[in-house]
Amino acid sequence: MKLYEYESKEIALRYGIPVPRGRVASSPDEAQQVAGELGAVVLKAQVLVGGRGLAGGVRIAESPEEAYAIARDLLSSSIRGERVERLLVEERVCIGRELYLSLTLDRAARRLVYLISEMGGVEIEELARRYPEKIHRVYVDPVVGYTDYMAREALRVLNLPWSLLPEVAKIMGAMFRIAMDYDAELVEFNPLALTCDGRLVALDAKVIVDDNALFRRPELQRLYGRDMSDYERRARELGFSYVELDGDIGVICNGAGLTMATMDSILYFGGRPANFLDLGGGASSERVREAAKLMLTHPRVRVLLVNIFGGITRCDEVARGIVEATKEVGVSKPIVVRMLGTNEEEGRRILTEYGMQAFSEMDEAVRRAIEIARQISSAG
Amino acid sequence: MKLYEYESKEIALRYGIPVPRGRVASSPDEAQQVAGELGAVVLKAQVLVGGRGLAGGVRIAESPEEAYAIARDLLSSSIRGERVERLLVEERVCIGRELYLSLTLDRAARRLVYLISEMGGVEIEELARRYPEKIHRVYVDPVVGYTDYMAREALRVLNLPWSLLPEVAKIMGAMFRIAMDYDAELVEFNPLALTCDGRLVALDAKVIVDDNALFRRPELQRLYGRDMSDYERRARELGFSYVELDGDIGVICNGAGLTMATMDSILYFGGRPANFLDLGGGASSERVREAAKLMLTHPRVRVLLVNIFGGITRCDEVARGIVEATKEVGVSKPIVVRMLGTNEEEGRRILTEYGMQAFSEMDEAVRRAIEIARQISSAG
Amino acid sequence: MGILVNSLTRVVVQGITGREGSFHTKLMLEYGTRIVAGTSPGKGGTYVHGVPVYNSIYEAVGEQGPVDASVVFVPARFAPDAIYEAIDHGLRVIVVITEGIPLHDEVRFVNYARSRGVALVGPNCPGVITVGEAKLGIMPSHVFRRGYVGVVSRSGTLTYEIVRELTKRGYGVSTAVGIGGDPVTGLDFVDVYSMFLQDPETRAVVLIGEIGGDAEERFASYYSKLAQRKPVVAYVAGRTAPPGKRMGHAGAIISMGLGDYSSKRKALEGAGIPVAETPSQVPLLLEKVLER
Amino acid sequence: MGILVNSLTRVVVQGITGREGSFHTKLMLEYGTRIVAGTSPGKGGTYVHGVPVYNSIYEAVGEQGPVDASVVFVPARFAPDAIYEAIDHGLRVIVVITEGIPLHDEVRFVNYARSRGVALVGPNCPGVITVGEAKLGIMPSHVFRRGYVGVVSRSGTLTYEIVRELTKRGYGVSTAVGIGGDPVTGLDFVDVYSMFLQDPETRAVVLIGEIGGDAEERFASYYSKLAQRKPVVAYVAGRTAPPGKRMGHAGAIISMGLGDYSSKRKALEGAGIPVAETPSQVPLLLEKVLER
Repeated sequence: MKLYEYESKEIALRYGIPVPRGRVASSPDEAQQVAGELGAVVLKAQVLVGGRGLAGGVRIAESPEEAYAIARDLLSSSIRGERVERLLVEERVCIGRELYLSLTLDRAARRLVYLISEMGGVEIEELARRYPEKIHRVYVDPVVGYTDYMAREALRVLNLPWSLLPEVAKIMGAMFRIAMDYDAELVEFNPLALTCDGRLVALDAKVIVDDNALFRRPELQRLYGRDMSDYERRARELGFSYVELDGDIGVICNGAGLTMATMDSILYFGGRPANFLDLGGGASSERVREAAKLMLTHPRVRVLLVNIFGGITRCDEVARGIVEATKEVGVSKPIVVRMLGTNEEEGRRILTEYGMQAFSEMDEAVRRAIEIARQISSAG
Repeated sequence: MKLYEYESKEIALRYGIPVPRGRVASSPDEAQQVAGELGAVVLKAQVLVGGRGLAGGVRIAESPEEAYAIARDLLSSSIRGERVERLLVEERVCIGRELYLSLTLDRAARRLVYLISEMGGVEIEELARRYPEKIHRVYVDPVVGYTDYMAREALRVLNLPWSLLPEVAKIMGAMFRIAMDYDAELVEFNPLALTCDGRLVALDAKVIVDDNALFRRPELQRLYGRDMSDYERRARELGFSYVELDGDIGVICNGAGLTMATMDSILYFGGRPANFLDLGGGASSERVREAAKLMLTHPRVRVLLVNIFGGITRCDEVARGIVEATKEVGVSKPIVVRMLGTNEEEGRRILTEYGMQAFSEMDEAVRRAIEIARQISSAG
Repeated sequence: MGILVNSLTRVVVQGITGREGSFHTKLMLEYGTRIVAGTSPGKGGTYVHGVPVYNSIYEAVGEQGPVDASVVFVPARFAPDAIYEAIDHGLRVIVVITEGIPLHDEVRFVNYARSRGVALVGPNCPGVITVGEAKLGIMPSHVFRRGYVGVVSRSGTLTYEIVRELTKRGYGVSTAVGIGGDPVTGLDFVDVYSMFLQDPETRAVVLIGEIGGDAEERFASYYSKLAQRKPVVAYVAGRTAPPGKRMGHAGAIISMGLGDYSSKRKALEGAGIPVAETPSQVPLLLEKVLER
Repeated sequence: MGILVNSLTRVVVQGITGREGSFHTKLMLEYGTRIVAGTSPGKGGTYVHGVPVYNSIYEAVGEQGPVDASVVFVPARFAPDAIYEAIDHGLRVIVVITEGIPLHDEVRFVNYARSRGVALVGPNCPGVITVGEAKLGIMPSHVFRRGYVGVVSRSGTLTYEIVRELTKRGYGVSTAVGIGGDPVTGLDFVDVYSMFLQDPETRAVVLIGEIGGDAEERFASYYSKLAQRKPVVAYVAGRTAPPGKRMGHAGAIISMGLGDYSSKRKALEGAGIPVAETPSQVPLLLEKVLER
């Protein structure tokens, strides 16, 4: 779960990492007031999507009045589909150089790693693609944690004067503690500015918290889901893994890999999946029903493809759930079912009784769903 | 550095480990007062030497008056050479069983280890010698630290009811944290009592702090040296490793191994060393002088044997130090010198000038020192 | 042969009294897995499908003698403790079915296991099956026939799907290993493949990857440098996954510019490993590489 | 041959600008040790006896190319950081001269080094010398002559004393390793002896132990089970040490009923290893075991 910039900066500040002075504003009036206190300010839309800067979400105001006007603008806008509900209004900082510093997981090394670069201000994705050799990596063993040589190394990589060693050490040590204390999988300062007067200030901050660890971070748990779309949230509330896509074939499967493979097969055979929905293992008919209802009522879904490889999941439960969903929703949309494995016979019987059929082979089911989607599309 | 029982119990209590109610008393009046509050009490002499119980340092008082009398007794006594200056006066606890639980270093495993035994109340040295199979070991990795299966295992070994699992987990977890927070090399509860009413209470507690870590534990650093004899303290203050023995041949060497080997050779050839004094590496003439003065003024020393293998340590500095010491003290006691290595020639010259000689071979020097000690002994 | 587990492997089920643990213990027993004990703190003294339950591995080993392997069904917040318990008691293979364990916990116990030479499979995995001998996990055994294809996968049901395609075409499996869907896993593709290299029975390997991380790329790089190889056919799921979204598995996410489908496919094909477009293509590609 | 270090070993001195570091760098250079760089945070850009100084190993390696080994003279409170730096930069041999490092720090970095296959010598040790080739540490080189005796010791000056006795009797040394006087050390007697077993030049080993712990007992137990051996002669210091007192070295203490002289002597002699009564007896015993 991503935290907002202002939340990430609150954490950073608590750990002694310098950030620009500033406050959150939810209205133009508030923004004007903060600007009145701070002088020339930067107004930053608080959104979780990336590429905020390019989308005009970061603006400079020279006066409180200008701050008011910009805030009114931003607070009524959306950035890449995300409504702007808060601004972070901060003092302007005179920037000497923009650096990059983050702590994240390196999967290959099975350890945390500090990513360090002189080329801050660019998104790490772009940096990694265009100048991979400009990113220096310092691995952190879980036994050892942060230790001071790492700061000395960062100092060299960042080409900073020796006098800033204590500051770099403080920041890097704090990043490790934040990662541990908040179960963060990313702690990123980009840019970390070297100011004109030679100080280090975290101009932007991003903390991503491990969803799996929310059970032991109750203060974060209650934030979970706030960045999701309606359908995502409803699916998550029902306990499904769900991701929204832009096609027209609704997908319900069991198992993440099979769900992706089903989506990929749809694409391969010429169709477009509307979503990723993984029932998980051993779903009851009630859960299948809820999943099916969700998809059948989804505006973009033209046809629903259910692909079940029964193991823990029982085909009869799946069939029952589908039937119940169609009854409750009214059979508005066609459903293609493929099922296999545990209690397959009983599942087929239930479907047949209701006038539906089930495929055995995944490819056939996928092709059939695409065919139906095409027919509806050309008909409509 | 060993902490007193009452200090160890203060720490234990701070970490939620149950100990008997009680207070420290430095006078019979105080002891009587505490007994008045607690009823029947146990009075325990606060000393750092072992075997306190057998030496009569733990006594029971049924009434405040009896507590007064016993306290007067104990506070005017010494236990194994250590003056009793404080008593711990505690409520009497009805003991069901006496258990043993400690956390210490296992050198072979290079890890900490919980030692767990049903046979508490016996010193661990005796337990290890007589019933090694009655001591169960649970190793603690520095990455992992305490984790709950250890408590489940201890519960089984200690034959405790399942209902005490949370309590055992709390105690064992706290022991690990104490070891980390205080740089303790031993945290021991012996006995850990299972009371008649089924609770666990640490009847005795012992914490030994790592001397090497005192630099980062200032609150403990100032306690350092309080359990040393006068000569030990003076030697330590001068920066020497020093241990008091009971023979008559004073020993000054450089290097712990060589010092022990010199002592051992004295024993092998029929003499008795008075002490272990390691100058450390690269001692200046001033330091050698101070060491020599210390030994020459020691009442039990009849002859001083200086054995130097010069490497970082320079023989000329050693020779100069010896000469200066004899001048300052007055040549009251004979000195046998063996020196070898760096600046050996110059060292010999200095000694010869002063009418002293130096051996090259350790065995010869040791034999000579023993011979002199015998002569003095039979003369005296 | 096969790898990791066989009919002689003495197994303890950690978390045997839970819903999943109990259900799959029954299926594992039916498959012939030699389950000698289960653990469940506080439930010691009971039985699950005839398997004696203990409060700790220490007790289990004391009563039943040494065990070689464990399957962990313990809920996420207690799983690390169970895993340390298994490692510290000298078990050589630990299969962690549990899903949803916090990342930093995983980093710690995975490193701990590896530094002690323990084969930790998972977490968040369907387990290991050496066909006809032993099953440690939750794979539906009916799709498997014994044969000479080794399977290593980051996924569960997708593995069954592909194995079924193999079976349909007459290919059997020696051992199938689900390495798990989390960003950090104990064994990875390289570890498991190098075990298959040592297994005389295994003649080819099917690798089932998915988006997220660079495990497939690392395997491709390792494979391309091998002097002695057994042929590999791959399938990678997630071609249609958008960046920045977790596709069910904690590890299936394209992040910080790493882990998308095309990078994996390019790396694998660059190393001479054919990549199937659909699960049903896997046996066809396998046929081709075996003909060479 | 010899073990651990030789004339080709590229060495960095950590803490080169301190009094000890600087002094011994001079002596090590005079001995022919290939010191390519030193480190001392904040002193980068200077030189010590002609050796370039850097702020970090990262810089040193960047300017001077890879290094194989380090000698650590860094004060106790900063030594763990220096050791992690050396381990994380892939150095294979790390010799820690520093005395007085807290125990729990040692436990952590010693385990870390071992889990990564790094040969950590010490802490609190005189170092390693492969006679005539390289010296990493503070041993007075003049007492050493090259020969076929391997030396492994928990002590410093006592080692020089015994080596001098060997030299007097015509015995030379291949490599001498001071494993250190702390309760926890990186390499132990078994590790070093097993290296000597692999070294064709070494024909016999002198083991110098002392009271405290059970390193000598463990070595005896290991040695008694070996099929192929090279003869060993031992000396153990501390016969006259009272229980519960630290004899200079943090590790030289008889505690919790463990580590006294008689236990060690009994174990060594029980394994067929003669134990000298005085340093001067060591070459005499060596003569006997070599005659066999």
